Amino acid sequence: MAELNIDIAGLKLKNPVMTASGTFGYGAEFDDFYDISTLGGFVVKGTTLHPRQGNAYPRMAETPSGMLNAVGLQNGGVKYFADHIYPGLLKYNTHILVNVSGSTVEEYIACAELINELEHISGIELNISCPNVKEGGMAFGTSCPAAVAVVNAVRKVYDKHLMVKLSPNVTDIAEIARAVEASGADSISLINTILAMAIHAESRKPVLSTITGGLSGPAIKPIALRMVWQVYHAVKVPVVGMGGIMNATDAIEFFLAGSSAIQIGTANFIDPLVAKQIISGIDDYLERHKFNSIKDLIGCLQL
Amino acid sequence: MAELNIDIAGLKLKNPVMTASGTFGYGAEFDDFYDISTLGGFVVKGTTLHPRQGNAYPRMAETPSGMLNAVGLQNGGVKYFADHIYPGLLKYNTHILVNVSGSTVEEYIACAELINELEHISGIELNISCPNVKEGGMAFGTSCPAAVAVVNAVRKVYDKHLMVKLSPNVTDIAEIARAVEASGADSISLINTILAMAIHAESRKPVLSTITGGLSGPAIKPIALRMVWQVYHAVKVPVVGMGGIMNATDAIEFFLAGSSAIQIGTANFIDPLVAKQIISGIDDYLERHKFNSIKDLIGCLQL
Amino acid sequence: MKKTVQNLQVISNRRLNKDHALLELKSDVILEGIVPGQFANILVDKTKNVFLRRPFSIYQVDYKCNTIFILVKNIGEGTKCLSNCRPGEILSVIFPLGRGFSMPEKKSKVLLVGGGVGIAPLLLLANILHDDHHLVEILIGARSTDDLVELNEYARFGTVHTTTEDGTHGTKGFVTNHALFGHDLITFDRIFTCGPESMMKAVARLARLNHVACEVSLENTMACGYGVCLCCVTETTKGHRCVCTDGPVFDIKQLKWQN
Amino acid sequence: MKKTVQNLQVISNRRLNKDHALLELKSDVILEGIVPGQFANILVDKTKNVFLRRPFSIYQVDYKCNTIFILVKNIGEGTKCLSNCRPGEILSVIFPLGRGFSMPEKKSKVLLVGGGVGIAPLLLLANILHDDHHLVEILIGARSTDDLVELNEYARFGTVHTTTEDGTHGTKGFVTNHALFGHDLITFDRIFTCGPESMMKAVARLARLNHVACEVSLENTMACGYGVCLCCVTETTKGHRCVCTDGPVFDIKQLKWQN
Ligand SMILES: Cc1cc2nc3c(=O)[nH]c(=O)nc-3n(C[C@H](O)[C@H](O)[C@H](O)COP(=O)(O)OP(=O)(O)OC[C@H]3O[C@@H](n4cnc5c(N)ncnc54)[C@H](O)[C@@H]3O)c2cc1C
Ligand SMILES: Cc1cc2nc3c(=O)[nH]c(=O)nc-3n(C[C@H](O)[C@H](O)[C@H](O)COP(=O)(O)OP(=O)(O)OC[C@H]3O[C@@H](n4cnc5c(N)ncnc54)[C@H](O)[C@@H]3O)c2cc1C
Ligand SMILES: Cc1cc2nc3c(=O)[nH]c(=O)nc-3n(C[C@H](O)[C@H](O)[C@H](O)COP(=O)(O)O)c2cc1C
Ligand SMILES: Cc1cc2nc3c(=O)[nH]c(=O)nc-3n(C[C@H](O)[C@H](O)[C@H](O)COP(=O)(O)O)c2cc1C
Ligand code: FES
Ligand code: FES
Repeated sequence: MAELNIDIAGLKLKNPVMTASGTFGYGAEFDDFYDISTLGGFVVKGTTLHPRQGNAYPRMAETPSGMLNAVGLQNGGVKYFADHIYPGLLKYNTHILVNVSGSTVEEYIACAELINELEHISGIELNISCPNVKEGGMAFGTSCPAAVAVVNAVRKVYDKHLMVKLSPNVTDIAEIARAVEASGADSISLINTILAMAIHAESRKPVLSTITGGLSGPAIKPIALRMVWQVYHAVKVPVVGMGGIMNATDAIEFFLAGSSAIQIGTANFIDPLVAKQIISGIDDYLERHKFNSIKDLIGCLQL
Repeated sequence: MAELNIDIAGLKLKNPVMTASGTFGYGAEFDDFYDISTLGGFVVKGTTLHPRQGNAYPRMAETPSGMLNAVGLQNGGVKYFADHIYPGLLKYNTHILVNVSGSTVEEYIACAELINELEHISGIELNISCPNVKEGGMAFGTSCPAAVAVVNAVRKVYDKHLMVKLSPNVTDIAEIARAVEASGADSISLINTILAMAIHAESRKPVLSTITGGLSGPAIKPIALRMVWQVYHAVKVPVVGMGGIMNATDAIEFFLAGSSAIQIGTANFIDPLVAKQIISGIDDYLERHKFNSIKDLIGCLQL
Repeated sequence: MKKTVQNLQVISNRRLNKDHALLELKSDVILEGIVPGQFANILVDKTKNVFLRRPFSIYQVDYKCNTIFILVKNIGEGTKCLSNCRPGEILSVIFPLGRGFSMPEKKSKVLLVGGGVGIAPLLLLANILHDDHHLVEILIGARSTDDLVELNEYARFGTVHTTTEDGTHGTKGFVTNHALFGHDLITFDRIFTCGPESMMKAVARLARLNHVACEVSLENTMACGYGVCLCCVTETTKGHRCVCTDGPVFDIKQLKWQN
Repeated sequence: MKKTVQNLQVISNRRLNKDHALLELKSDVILEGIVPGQFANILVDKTKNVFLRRPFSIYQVDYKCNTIFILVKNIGEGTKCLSNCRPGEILSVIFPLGRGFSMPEKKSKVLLVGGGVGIAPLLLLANILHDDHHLVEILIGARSTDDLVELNEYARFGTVHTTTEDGTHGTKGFVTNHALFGHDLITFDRIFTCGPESMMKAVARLARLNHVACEVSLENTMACGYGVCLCCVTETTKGHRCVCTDGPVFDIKQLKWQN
């Protein structure tokens, strides 16, 4: 066994494999499949101050090596989360982050304040990149001043790990990353889904009720890798990479590009056991290539 | 037979199917396969003022439902094109556009001036979006002032059809499209490849000699469709859509999103006959759905 | 039974007619207590054009041979690929998923109404209801006689009635045109139905009018099949609910089907 | 022969050893004049993980049966998928592609040197050289005796010599350790070689030292295979040239291999 543990700006993960918000429910859905306490951590669903019904059906479209979603942050609101979901999370012995979204800076603040009270939650993943809500969401992640405003504000009220999740729908991801770092992010995760669209030729209608949605899955992996690489070279805080990771080989690519940890998203839908398999696949790779620790891979792309 | 002809701001195509720059050589490579005069048109390789050797090998990486390329505009220069390639193009009875790139506005101008002399060339596709050259290229397509400068300058010296090809690597594609339209573009084509990266996990090296390259193929289709849809609603000039079109169904989706014509790129590599098959597939669709003309589809997505 | 991801071996693949195939898949894990109406989410890996798994009802279970059966109607790339799979091939299957039909507590007279490939979840249901000594009537609707498959199987567990749109088998018309939907409908304690949405809505409407309890099994596009993506929602009286976990079987009282 | 896109039927698929398979593919179009060293670009559609076609040398042609043969070494997803294809399956193949080996004009003594699956283009070459009455010596290098396939086929067209790295067959070592590369090398008029780049470079170096003409068949990653993508370039004395159209066979004088 190589050393898989990694310290992400104080967040001590037993291994660098997390699962991504919106693709892992609240964890309990996996109890039948495996013990998710074996994960480095997981990020629960996008949570907002107020409950949200999400968008109308259809919310999903299959695309070549990927999918679009337009879930639109369906969730019971942060209060419901704290009262009804949080108690069930106490049994998991791993780091749990809450993915937080909002339409206004005030909503982000109020949501973060409540989560600050929840002892067993290790951090917030600040979602400034959701393409599936009309107001706010992605808008915060596509302009530096807006990103700075929301990260600054949440940093003031939130004491624990603050991971900020970037939107890929930008001209210059490095610029946003630097702005977010300067505003107090402990780490940066990327990428969220890419704004995209599917059309049903026979009916001549958009497949999604919202016309556009967010693209995820292997199709976006090369774009995600490029952005992780750019951000890794732009900031000093740890980078958590994701986008189309389906297996351990993909994961290794993200470490080499500069990720200190990774998140598995869409792949969970195709194989609920994938995160567990990726952990052991990473270990195999390290053994086979005679590395002592995952740290030996991070950003170690040979040019 | 439904009516397939379409007028793109004066460019009268016998059908809306063109092939994309960099994926169709100079046309002659297809002579063994089919009579390419049956195409609505084709765009020859990226051409620059001076000859270019292109980037070092490896220039290609396969990715999920797509590929990266980093060819880097290998070409003999516009003078070589005019003297040695152009004569061979005279035999084709279809619209031929030359894709023009440059590192400075002056290079674009000089290149366009020379092409303006070539009678059998129907237009220029101005490439302000190539991610594979160090200087210029994509930089012109990712900022409005730069795009305006180059389009304005070329418009002054070029009399025939000026199609401007946009980069998808931007926060707001509609904004760039409007700027390009205002600067005198006759039509807008999109999307060029998306900046991306591939890593070989076993060797821990980038797959491409240039580290990053341009992603094309079905993987990017949902992103391309979204951008075509956005640009169609932002400008009045005709839009020529491309990005991952593999078959007639994909093509129909692009018409519905607002393309007046389409270009086939990467699909040519997988099936050299694909453009021909897409033309007949579009015809079949129109017949089956009882449309008289391709014009009945353009932008007709039902919301 | 707990939901699991298993590699099942294709034991046989029987072509029933031009577009239906019946797969028998063997498990290495002891199968137990699969509820009729539950489904399996199958990975289709022998084609470029399918990315997500495809959901299929569990058609029948052979606890002795430890196999499950899947009835596949070929309508697109994924179903085509599955209906061409060969004995010996391995399929990755997540099952059993979802909430199935609820079993009547007292001895009941029940009507099962299936349309098209919507008959799939009704065989196991008929089987279990029959074994539990309920009185089972089965009504199967199709476009034409060529589209009717496996009627003999259903007949083992109850009386089978049919309707076809072209009148080539049974009553001509839709299922709701069948005499069973006449004034005797009230003699049924419960209706279970699965098929095209328009059919299920028509059945639900008549059930409601006649105050007969009714459960419907919904179809939907799914990304995960086990409740984590929230893509498969349907509008219920309690807001958006996932078809894959809160369903696919819903009591019509839970749904917002008003007419 | 003009290059064409054809649907070829798999006539047979013979497993030669654990990682080599030999496919026979039948064409409906009359095959003519395929040059040794030319290749075919094959679509692999029964897997999600392959997007582009895969290039393979044309191993042998049976003009009577109108079939071509492809020798496949299983090294990744695409080759694995192809080496599992079954008789009756249809493969989309673009062929013949590229520039093959050049035939000596006068009666010559030639040496064919193949390493690993690099032997593939050399069988048809040996066949034609033999039919043209040239004197053919064939040297095949492999890691171990288990990796040697089809030696009898080659023996039909010339004298076969072998080297293995572990000494389990023929001379122990690399091809360039074989006695053929001793002082008699100058008796050859020409060397044709295909295999791993390091092997070809070693062969080319000795050919150059001994002033023996030498042609090498290069491998390369290709997107199109017929000259339109410019992805497959190699550095030549005239700058970047496409391996798929200017090659895959190059005279070593064209290449920038200096030592
Ligand atoms: C719980 C459940 C149980 C099921 N049980 C069974 C079963 O037992 N047997 C069975 O055969 N099937 C069953 N199905 C249906 C089955 O899952 C689908 O037929 C299958 O997923 C289709 O996959 P495909 O790849 O073949 O088709 P696809 O290629 O994915 O699509 C099929 C067709 O749908 C059309 N389509 C796609 N998107 C849209 C859109 N937005 N609007 C309109 N049309 C669209 C396409 O044009 C295409 O013709 C069940 C479904 C569910 C949810
Ligand atoms: C002209 C020509 C003729 C050929 N003839 C034959 C023939 O007759 N028979 C034959 O069997 N093969 C032949 N080949 C080779 C054959 O094309 C390849 O083996 C095949 O394309 C591999 O496809 P795959 O999907 O199986 O492997 P892939 O999965 O694509 O890759 C195979 C391996 O290469 C490694 N790899 C990929 N990219 C890189 C990189 N950047 N750096 C280092 N390693 C990398 C991967 O790790 C993987 O293990 C020929 C090739 C050419 C160009
Ligand atoms: C169905 C679905 C729902 C998602 N919901 C959220 C969310 O609530 N918050 C968020 O930050 N990201 C959300 N994402 C984005 C993922 O967390 C991840 O960033 C993205 O899918 C890319 O990774 P992948 O390709 O591995 O899926 C969602 C993705 C999917 C597919
Ligand atoms: C190998 C390759 C070379 C390309 N060269 C050019 C080029 O010279 N100029 C240009 O504008 N676009 C170039 N492109 C981009 C294509 O024209 C097209 O915009 C892009 O590939 C998206 O379409 P597709 O997904 O159908 O390939 C190239 C693409 C590929 C794959
Ligand atoms: S399909 Fe994912 S929640 Fe139902
Ligand atoms: S592979 Fe495309 S030019 Fe050679």
